[in-house]
Amino acid sequence: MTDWYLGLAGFLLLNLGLGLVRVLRGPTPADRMVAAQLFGTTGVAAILLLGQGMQERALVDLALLLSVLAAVTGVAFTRLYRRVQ
Amino acid sequence: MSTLVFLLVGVGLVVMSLHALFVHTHLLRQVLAINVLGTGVFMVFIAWGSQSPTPHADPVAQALVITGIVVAVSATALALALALRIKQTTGRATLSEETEE
Amino acid sequence: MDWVLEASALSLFGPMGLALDLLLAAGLLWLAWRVLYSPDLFLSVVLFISFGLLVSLAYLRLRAPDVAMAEAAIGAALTGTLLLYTLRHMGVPIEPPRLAQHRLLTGLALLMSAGLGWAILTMPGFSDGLVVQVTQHLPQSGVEHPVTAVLLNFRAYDTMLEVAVLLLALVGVWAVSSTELRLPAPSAVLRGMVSVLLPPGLLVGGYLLWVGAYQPGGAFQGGAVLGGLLVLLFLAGWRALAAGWLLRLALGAGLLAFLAVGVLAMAGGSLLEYRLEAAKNLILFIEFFVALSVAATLAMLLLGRPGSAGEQQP
Amino acid sequence: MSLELALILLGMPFFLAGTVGLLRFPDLLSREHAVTKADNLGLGLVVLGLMLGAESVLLAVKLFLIWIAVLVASATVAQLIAHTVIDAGSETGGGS
Repeated sequence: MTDWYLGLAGFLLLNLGLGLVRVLRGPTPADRMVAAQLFGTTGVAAILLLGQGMQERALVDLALLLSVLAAVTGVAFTRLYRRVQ
Repeated sequence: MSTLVFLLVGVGLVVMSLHALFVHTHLLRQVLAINVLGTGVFMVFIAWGSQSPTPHADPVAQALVITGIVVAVSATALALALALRIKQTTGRATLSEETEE
Repeated sequence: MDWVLEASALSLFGPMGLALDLLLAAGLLWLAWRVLYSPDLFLSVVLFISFGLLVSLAYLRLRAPDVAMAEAAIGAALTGTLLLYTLRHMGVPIEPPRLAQHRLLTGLALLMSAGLGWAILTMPGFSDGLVVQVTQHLPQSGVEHPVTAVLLNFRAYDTMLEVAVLLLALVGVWAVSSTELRLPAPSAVLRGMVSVLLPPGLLVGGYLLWVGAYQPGGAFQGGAVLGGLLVLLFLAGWRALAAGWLLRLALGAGLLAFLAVGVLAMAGGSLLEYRLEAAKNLILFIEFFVALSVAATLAMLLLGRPGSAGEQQP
Repeated sequence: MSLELALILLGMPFFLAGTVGLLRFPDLLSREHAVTKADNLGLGLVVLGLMLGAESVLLAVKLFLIWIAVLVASATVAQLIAHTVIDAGSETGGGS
């Protein structure tokens, strides 16, 4: 069972790695930011599975923390990088 | 094995960021390099402390690194504010006098 | 290398765990390389945010959930926001890295990595002296979670001074920054999201603060969550918060509470030496105010000098 | 295989689909569409699976809260990023 969850967490990590290709390619800052947002969702899922695989309940709290703060950098980007007319 | 893997990652991070710190002159890049450098040191600490026989890694190492992370972010904020001020005052994003036009 | 065997015997990770670790390690090193050397600074900053999340995952693998929480909240979210903000105001889109004396430095770096690697591989075995000490004295600390016991009791001096360092850094930022955060009017969607996220966010922050007494969590993790929420509030246009006296009071509250408790404890012993029966309450008291201070300070670090903005507005 | 694991496994293709969409779709808005839709469904299935195996109500509530918070955050940020693009044409200022 443990291995299943660790394996699935690894699968999600690989997914994140693929998503990074889009961060690198861009071409605009907005493209990079959208790809980075992937880390919010997929990262939370990976942490949940890792927590299940490692029998570590505290990881749910970490996922909770991440989900609440998932919007911060994205919002900062859209607020700061919009042209102030 | 996690210990060994991440100890070496920590070494890699420290070396890479030291190199970057010397090579780059742009202030923001230097701040980034210092942040990665700190992360490398923290990683070595935690990896070493993960050998603890307790359910979680060595609590003293964890406490030190938590303190370190908070101090790092405040130092980063101060460095960034300084960098911004330097840019506004001199028009340059570097500290060196002669490399720029 | 006895200690390596010992460590692997301890861990419950089989080959799948090792594969995961190697994947993470490769990702970390590759991301760090791109963060440090990509020609586009904006790209570097975005990658740094992603790097923070991977670092947090690495701490999880190393069984350090407390550190993972601090890294995820502070290292990734707040540092990332600070970097985005500074980059925006410095306005340097693309700048090729300057490779002064490239060859020589690369040689030196390689030499150093060999030296550091050697030093680490030949380190004397892990000594659990401190761990044993902490475990033995845990019942006398007032809390059940060892990391919190170290932070708020055994090494409370360090933590108190750290809270002071945070405050000093903020004073420094105020002293040198002349810019203020200028933002366009927030959209209804953004304000809506913030008002939806705020109540559960406050709950999570308070929860992390509370459970720190007996499981991973605590003042810094809870405070960082609250700080992130404050940043969201500022970004969504609730700027008046920063000018108010409430936030200013919160800035100093942690240090004041720490000092007050520390000095009061001197009545029975020496500075910051709590009596056992009062320890838990005192620690929670300090943690509550430290969390408020951490939250307020982290958010204000981003905001720059609040006075200038407040004076112009009616 | 337990229902718990089955649900989680069912969620995995959605993550892959989101990533593939992110890489293959031609423009920002359709990529956003791919990422937000697919990943949130994937996370939903993972959360649902873990909720089935949760040993306490508190844990189940936390898991559900995680899903809702991510849903709200990702939907809003996607909308906000889309707007920076629509408002400014293809250029958003700042980086390259």
